[in-house]
Amino acid sequence: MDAIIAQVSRTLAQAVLLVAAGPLVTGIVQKGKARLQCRAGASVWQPYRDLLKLLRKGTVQSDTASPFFRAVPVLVLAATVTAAALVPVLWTPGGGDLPFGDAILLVALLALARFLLAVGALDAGGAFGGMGASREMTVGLLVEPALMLSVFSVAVTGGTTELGLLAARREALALSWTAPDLLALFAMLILTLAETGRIPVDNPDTHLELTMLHEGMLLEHSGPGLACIVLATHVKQLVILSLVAALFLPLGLAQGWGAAGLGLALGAFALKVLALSGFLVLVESSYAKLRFFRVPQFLGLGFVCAFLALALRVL
Amino acid sequence: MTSHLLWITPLVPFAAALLMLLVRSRRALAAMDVAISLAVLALTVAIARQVQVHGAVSALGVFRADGLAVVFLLLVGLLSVAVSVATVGWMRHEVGRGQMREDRLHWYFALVHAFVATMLVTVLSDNLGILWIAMEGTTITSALLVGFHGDKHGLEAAWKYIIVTTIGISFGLFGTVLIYGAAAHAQGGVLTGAMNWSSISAIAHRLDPGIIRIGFIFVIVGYGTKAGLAPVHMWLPDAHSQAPTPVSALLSGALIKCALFAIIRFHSIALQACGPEFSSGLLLAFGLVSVVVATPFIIVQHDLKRLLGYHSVEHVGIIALGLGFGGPLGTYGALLHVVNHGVTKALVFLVAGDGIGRYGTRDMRRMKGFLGLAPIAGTLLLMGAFSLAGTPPFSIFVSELIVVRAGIAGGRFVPVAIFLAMVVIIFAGLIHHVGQMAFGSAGEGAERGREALTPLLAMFLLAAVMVLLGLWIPVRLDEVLSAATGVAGG
Amino acid sequence: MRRVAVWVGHLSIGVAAVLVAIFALGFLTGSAPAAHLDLPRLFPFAAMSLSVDGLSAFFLLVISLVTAAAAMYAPSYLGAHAHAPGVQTLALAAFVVCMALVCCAGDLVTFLLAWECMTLSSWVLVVSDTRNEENARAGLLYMVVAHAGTAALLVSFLVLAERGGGLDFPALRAAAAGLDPSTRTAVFLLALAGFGAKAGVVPLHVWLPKAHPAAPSHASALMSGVMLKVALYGIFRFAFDLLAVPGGPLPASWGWTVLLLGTASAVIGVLLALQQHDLKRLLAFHSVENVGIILIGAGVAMLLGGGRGPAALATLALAAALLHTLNHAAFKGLLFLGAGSVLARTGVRNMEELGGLARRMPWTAWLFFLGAVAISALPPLNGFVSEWMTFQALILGATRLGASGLLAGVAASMLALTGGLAAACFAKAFGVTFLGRPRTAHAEHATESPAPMIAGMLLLAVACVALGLLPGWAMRLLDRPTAELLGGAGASAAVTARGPMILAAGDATAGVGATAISVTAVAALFALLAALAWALRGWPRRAPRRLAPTWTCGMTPSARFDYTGTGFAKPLRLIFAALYRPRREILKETGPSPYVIRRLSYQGEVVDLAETVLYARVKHWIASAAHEIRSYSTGRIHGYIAFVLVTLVVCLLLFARA
Amino acid sequence: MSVELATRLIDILGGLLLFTMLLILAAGQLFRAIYAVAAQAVFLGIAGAVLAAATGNVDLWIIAGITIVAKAVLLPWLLMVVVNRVHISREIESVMPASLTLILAAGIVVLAFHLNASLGPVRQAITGNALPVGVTLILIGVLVMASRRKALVQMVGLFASENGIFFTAMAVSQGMPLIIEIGVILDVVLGALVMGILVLRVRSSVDTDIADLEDLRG
Repeated sequence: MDAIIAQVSRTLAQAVLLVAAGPLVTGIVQKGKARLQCRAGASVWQPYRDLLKLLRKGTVQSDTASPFFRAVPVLVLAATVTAAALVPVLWTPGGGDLPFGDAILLVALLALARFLLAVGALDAGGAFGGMGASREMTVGLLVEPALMLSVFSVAVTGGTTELGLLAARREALALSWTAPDLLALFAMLILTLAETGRIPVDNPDTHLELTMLHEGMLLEHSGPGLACIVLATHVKQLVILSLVAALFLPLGLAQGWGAAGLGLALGAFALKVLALSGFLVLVESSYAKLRFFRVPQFLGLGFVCAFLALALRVL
Repeated sequence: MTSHLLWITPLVPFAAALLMLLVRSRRALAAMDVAISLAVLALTVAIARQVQVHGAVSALGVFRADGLAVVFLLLVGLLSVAVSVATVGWMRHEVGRGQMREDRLHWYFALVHAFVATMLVTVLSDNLGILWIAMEGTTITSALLVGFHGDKHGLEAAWKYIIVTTIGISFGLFGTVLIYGAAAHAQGGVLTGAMNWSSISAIAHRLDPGIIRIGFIFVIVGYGTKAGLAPVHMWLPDAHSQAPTPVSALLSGALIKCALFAIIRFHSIALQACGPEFSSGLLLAFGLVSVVVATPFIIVQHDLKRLLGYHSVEHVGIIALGLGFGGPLGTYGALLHVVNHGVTKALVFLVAGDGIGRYGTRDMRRMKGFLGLAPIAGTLLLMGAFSLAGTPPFSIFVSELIVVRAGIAGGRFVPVAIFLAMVVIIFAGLIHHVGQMAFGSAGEGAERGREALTPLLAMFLLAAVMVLLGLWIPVRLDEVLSAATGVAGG
Repeated sequence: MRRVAVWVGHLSIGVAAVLVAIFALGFLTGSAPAAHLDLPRLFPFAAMSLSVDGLSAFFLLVISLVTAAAAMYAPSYLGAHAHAPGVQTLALAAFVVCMALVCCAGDLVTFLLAWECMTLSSWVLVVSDTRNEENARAGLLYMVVAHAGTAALLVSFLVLAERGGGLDFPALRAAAAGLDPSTRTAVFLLALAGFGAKAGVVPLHVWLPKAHPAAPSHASALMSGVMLKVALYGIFRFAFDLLAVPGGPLPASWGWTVLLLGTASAVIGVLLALQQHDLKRLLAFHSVENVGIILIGAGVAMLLGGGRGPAALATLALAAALLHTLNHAAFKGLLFLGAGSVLARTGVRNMEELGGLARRMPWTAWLFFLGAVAISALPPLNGFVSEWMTFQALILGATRLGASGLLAGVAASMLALTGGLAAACFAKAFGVTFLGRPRTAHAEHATESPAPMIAGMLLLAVACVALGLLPGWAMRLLDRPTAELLGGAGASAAVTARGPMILAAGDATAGVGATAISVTAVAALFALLAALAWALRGWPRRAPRRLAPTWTCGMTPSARFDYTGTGFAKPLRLIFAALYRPRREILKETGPSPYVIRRLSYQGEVVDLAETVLYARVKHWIASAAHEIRSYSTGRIHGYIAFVLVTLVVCLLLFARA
Repeated sequence: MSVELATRLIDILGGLLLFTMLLILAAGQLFRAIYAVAAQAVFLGIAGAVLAAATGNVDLWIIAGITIVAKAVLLPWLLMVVVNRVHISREIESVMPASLTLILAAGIVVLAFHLNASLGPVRQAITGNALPVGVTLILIGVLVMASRRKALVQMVGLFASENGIFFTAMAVSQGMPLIIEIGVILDVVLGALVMGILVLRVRSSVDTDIADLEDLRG
C-alpha cells in the first residue's frame, strides 16, 4: 500500500514541477522571439506576473452564461495537469503498481481539455466564441490521427504504448536513429505547432477576432477563471514538448531516486525543452500565419510523414 | 368406400341457386346466402373427416374425394362462408349507393351459388371430363358475374375473360383427350372407367411418355390460362378489377386454386409417366415467369384492384414454383401456400372493396389517410398487405419459407435467387402503394361512415385464420396437407 | 383511463426488463450451463427451441438495461406527445420481447420469426404518427431494406440447414463444420449482408437516419441503442459460433472485410452526422459510426482468433467489441432520451431553433453533456475505455499481422479521426442546442422535463459513469461470451490480470508486449486536481462577480449573433467537400444600391453519397424498366389470344420432343 | 365396315375439315365464315357416323346426331340472329396482314404433322390422321381469333377449334363416354349463348364492337 502512496506522491510532485515550469517555458519562447526581432521583449518571468494579476482581479461574466461557463476553467486546468502527471519527465511514471503514462490516455486528456474549452466558448453566446471553438475543434480533429500514427510508429518497436516502458526500451538503443524515427519526429514537430497554437496554424499573440483560434475561446473568461485557462495553456505546451522529448530523445531519465540521478535528469530535461522551444522560436519568427483553409494541407503533410514512418517500421 | 355426401355437397348450392331466382327481398336472399354457405362448409368438413378416417371416398363412379381434394374443398367452403357473410353488409351499402339495382339481386345471388356449386364439382370430380365440364361451368357463371355491373369496363372485362379462358380450357380438354387416348391404348382398348383420374394414375407408369408430354403441355397452357400463370395471365387483372368485390374475392381466392387443382391432378400423372424432370421443369418455368412478369406491373400500378390481380399472378407463380421444386417439401409448401393465399387474398379484396366504396375511386394516389378514415379496416389492410408481401407473423411467410427451402434442397439456386429478388421488389412496391393509402390525411371527398358490422366480421374471421396459420399449423391441418402431398407428389 | 393503461403497460415492461437483467447478470457471473428450452411444436417441419449461452445472456443484459430506462421514460413522454399511446405501448412491448427472443433463439425458424416481428413492431413505432407522410416513407425504406436483409439471411440459413439436415443451431453448427471454403465464405457474406443491412453498415445505412428519428424518442433509443446490437449479435453468432472453422483460424478475408466495413462505417457515419441539424438524425448517424467501431473490434478479433495471433489479443479485441456494444447502448440511449426530452418540452428537433436550454432544463443539459463526453470517447467515461481497448487491439495486433499490419495502423488512425470528429460533432450539438441565447420562442419558454423522464436518463448516466470508472468489473461480465466464442481464458483473465482496477492489454510474459492503464486512478487524480484548481480559483477571497453583456464589437448582443450549427460545421464541409458534395444557394435582396442588403436567405444542403449514387440510381432503374414493360401491355384482346397461342406453340417446340 | 376403310374415310374427312378451316381463314364476308363452320360441323357428323359404323359403338351414332343438330344448325342460327340484330358491316377486317396469317397457318400444319411423326406406337389409339388434324384445327381456330377484329369472327374461330377437339375425341379408340360428349356440347352451346348476350349488350349500350374495347390496360 505504501508503494502506491509513494508513487502517487511522486506523480503529484511531477505535476507540480510541470505546472511551475509551464509559464517559464512560454516566457523563454517570448524572450527568444523578441531577441530574434532585435527588441528587448518582456522578462522571462512575465507570464507569472500576468497569472498573479489575473488571480487577484474580479470576474466579469456574460449574462447569458450557464453554470457550465463557471465550471469549464476548473475542469480544463484539472485535465491538463492530469495529463502532465502522465508524461515521463524525470523518471518513468508507470514504474509502480499503478500504471500511469499511456500515450493514448494522454492524448485523450488533452482532447478532453479542448472539448471543454470549446463548449465553454459556445456558452458565452457571441460570434467569436463560436468561431474559435469551431476552428479549434477542426484543427484538433485533423491533428489527432497524425498524432496517433506517429505514436504507433514508435509504439510498434516497443510493443506497447506506455511511454515509460517505451522510453526505457529506446534508451537501451542509445540514439540509434533510423529513417522512421526521423520521419516520425518531423511529423511530431509539425503537430506540435498545431497543438500549441503556434504561428503557421494560429497566432498566440494576436487579439484580432477573425484570426485567432485558441484565443477566441478565452475571450469571455476573466479573472481567476482566465488565469486557470492561461495556466492550462502553458502546462499543455510543456506537456507536448516533454511528450516529443520522451518519444524521441529518451536520454537521461533517472533510474533511482538519488539526488545525483535526479539532478542529471533535471538537467537533461531542461536541455531538451530548451532545444524544442528554440525550434518553436525559429518557426514563429520565420513563417507567416497560414490562411485557415490551407491548414489542412499543412497538417496533411504531417499525416503523410507519420504514415510513411509507420509503413517503413512495419514493412 | 362410397359416401353420398360427395354428390349432395354440390347439389345443395345448385338447388339454392334455382330457389333464389324466385325470391325478391334482399334480406331473405342474404339470409339464404349465409345459411347455404354455412351448410356447404359443414358438408365439406364432414367429407374431410370421412376422408381422414376411410381414405379416398367415391360416389356414383364420377365423384371422388381424396387427400388432395379435401384441401381445396375446405378452402372453397371457408371462402364462400366469409364472402357471403361480407356480402350482407356490402350489398346493403351497394344498393344504398345505387351501384346494385334491387330488381337484379336475385340473379346475383343465384349466379354466386351456381359458381360455388361448379367449383365444388370441379374439386370433387374424379372423371376428367366432368372436371372439364364443371370448369367450363365456372367460366360461364363467373363471366356473367364479372359483367354484372353492365358498365363498359365490366363488359369488356367479361368478354376478355370468357374468350381467353374458353380457349384455354379447350386446350385443357384436348390434353384430357390425348391422355385418355394414351390410357385407352395402354389398357388395350378396354373401356372400364378409363376417364377416371384414379384409374389413369394407377396405370400412369405404363403410359406412353410421348403423347403424355404433348397432352400435359396442352393441359398446363390451358388450365394455366385459367389459373393466371404468366404469360397467359393478361385477362386476370381486368376480370378481377371489374368484378364486384365479393366475386373478386371468390375469383382470386378459390377459382384460381381450382384451376391449379386440375394442373396438380395431371402433374401427378405426368410425374409417373415421363419422369420428374419434365413436368416439374415446365411448372418451374411458368412459376418463375409469372413472378418476374408480375413485378413491373405491381410497382407502377395505380388501380388498387388491378394491383391485387397482378399480385394473384405472382402468388400463383409461387405455387407453381413450389410444385416445380417438387419433392414432398415443395409440394407441401405449394399446397400450404394455396390455403394461405386464398385466405389472405380474400381478406385484402374485401378490405379494398370497403376502401373503394368509401373513396368512390380506384386510383390509389387519391385514396389517402385510410387509417384515419376507417381505423379497423386500415389496420386490416396493412396486415393483409404485409402478409401478401411475405412478412413473418403472417401465414404466407411460412409457405414461402418451405418453398425456398425446397428450392435450395433441390439445388436450384438461380431460380431461388431470382424469386427472392422479385419478392423483395414486389414487397417494396406493395408496401409503397398501401403505405400511401393508409397514411396521410383523408381528403374531404372520402365518406366517413361507420364501418358496417358484417364485412368486419368476415374480415376478422379471415384475419384470424391468416395470423393463426402464420404462427401455428394445427396437427389436423398438417395431416390433411401431408395426405395431399402424398397424392400430389406421386 | 388510457393514461393508466399506458403507465401499467410501461411499468410491466420495466419490471420484466429488470428481471431479465438480474437473470442475465446471474447467468454471466455464475457457471450454469447453457439453458435450453423446447417450445411447443408449432410447425410440423421445425422443432422450435430457445437456448441461452454466454453471448445471448450478454445481449439480454444490453437489451434490458436500455429497456428499463425507456420504460421509466416513456409514459410521461407519451403523455405530451402521443398518437395512439395504447398501440405504441403494445408495439414497444412486442418490439422488446422480439429482440430478446432473437437473442435466445435456439433454431432457425424462431430466429427468423422473431427477427421479422422485431422489424414489424419497430415499423409500427416508426409510423405511429399516421398523419405525417414523411414517416410513412421512412418506414417504407426501413421495411424494404430490412426485408431484403432477411431474404439474404433466409438463403444463408437454408443453405446451412440443407447440409445439416436439421433446422436448430447445433445441426447448423455440424453442417458448417463440413462446409467447403467457398460455400462457407458465400454463406458468411450473405449473412454479413443480411445483418449489415439491419445494423446500418455503410452502404446499407441509408434507412437508419430516416427511420430512427421518426419513432418516438424512447423507441429511437431502443432502436439505435439495442436493435443495431441485435443485428451485431447475429454477426457474432455467425462469425464466431456457427461458421467457426473447428480448430483453425477464420479465413483472413472475413476479418479484413469486417475491419474495412467497420472503418468505412465509422468515418462516413460521423462525417455525415456532423452536417445534420436535426438532433435525432445526428444521433442516428452516430449509431452508424459506433456500429463501425464495434465491427473494427470484431474484425480484429476474427483476424487474430483461432490461433493466427496470440489468444490474449484476440480475446482483448472481442472484449473491446462487446464492451463497446454495452457502452454504446448506454450512452446512445441516454442521448436519445435527452433529445426526446428536448423535443417533448420544445416540440422542435432542429438545433438552429433551440439554444439556451441549459439554464431552463439543467438536468437534461447536464445528462446530455455527460452522454456527449461519453460518446466522444473522452477519458473519465465508458466511451474511452472500450475505444482504448480497440486501439490496443489494433496496435498490438498490427505487430502480429506482419505486412498487413500497416492496414491495421491506418484503421487505428481512422478510429482516432472518428473520435476527433465525434468530439467536434457533439461540441456543436451540445453547444448550439443547450448553450448561448434561446433562438426561438420554443426555446425561450422551455421548462424542465418531469421526474420519470429524468429518472430514465439518470439510470443510463449512472451506467455510463460506472462502466467508465470501474471497467474491471465489467470484464467479469464478458468472461463467458469471450470464452465460448474464442475458447481459451475469458476476458477478465486477459484484461484484468493485474487486479480489477487496472486494464492490461496483452501480457508481457508471453512476449506480446503489454500496455496497462488504471482509469480509476486517473479519474481520482483528475477529481483531486479539479478540487485543487477550484480552490485555487476561489482562494484569495470571494472575487466580486459582475454580469455584463457578451462582447459583440459593441453592438447590443441578440440571439442572431450566436454561432449556428451550419457555421460550426462549415470548415469541415470545405475540407471533406469530395464526400459531402455541398450545394448551396444564397438569395440576396438588395436595396437601392447593390451594397445595401435588405434580405439574405441561405439554403445549403449536404448529400449522402450512398443514398444518391446507390439507392436513387437503383430505384430509378427499376421504375423505368417497369414503365417500359408496362407500356407493352395494350388492352387489346387480340394480344391476349396471341400470347396464349404463342406460349402453346413455343412449349410444343421446346418441350414436346423426348 | 373394315378398319382400313374407316381409316381412309377418316383421312378424307380430315382433309375436308382442313379445307373448310382454310375457307374460314380466307373468308372476307361474315356469312361465308358462318357457312364454313356449319359445313365443318356436317363433316364432323359424318366422321362420327363412319367411326360408329367401324367400331360398332352405338353411343357414337347418338353423338354424331347431336353434333350435327347442335353444331351445324343451332350455333350458326344463333350467330345469324346476333349478326342480324347487330347490323354492323359484314366485312371481316384483320389485325394482321392476310399473307402473314396464311404463312402462320402453314407453319402450324407442319408443326402438327411433325409432332405426330415424333409419337411412338401410341398413334394406333387414334384412327387415321385425326390427331394432327385435330391439333391443326385447334391452332388455326385460335389464330383466326387472334387475327380478326370482330367479336363474331372470334366466336366462329372458337367453334372451329372446338370442332377440331371433337374430331380427335371421336377418333380415340372407342370414343369418349357418352355423358362426357353430351356435357361438352351442352357447355359449348351455353358458352355461345353467353357470348351472344355480351355482344348484344355492348352493342346496345356503347354501340362499338366489344372486341375493340381496350381501356383496361397496364
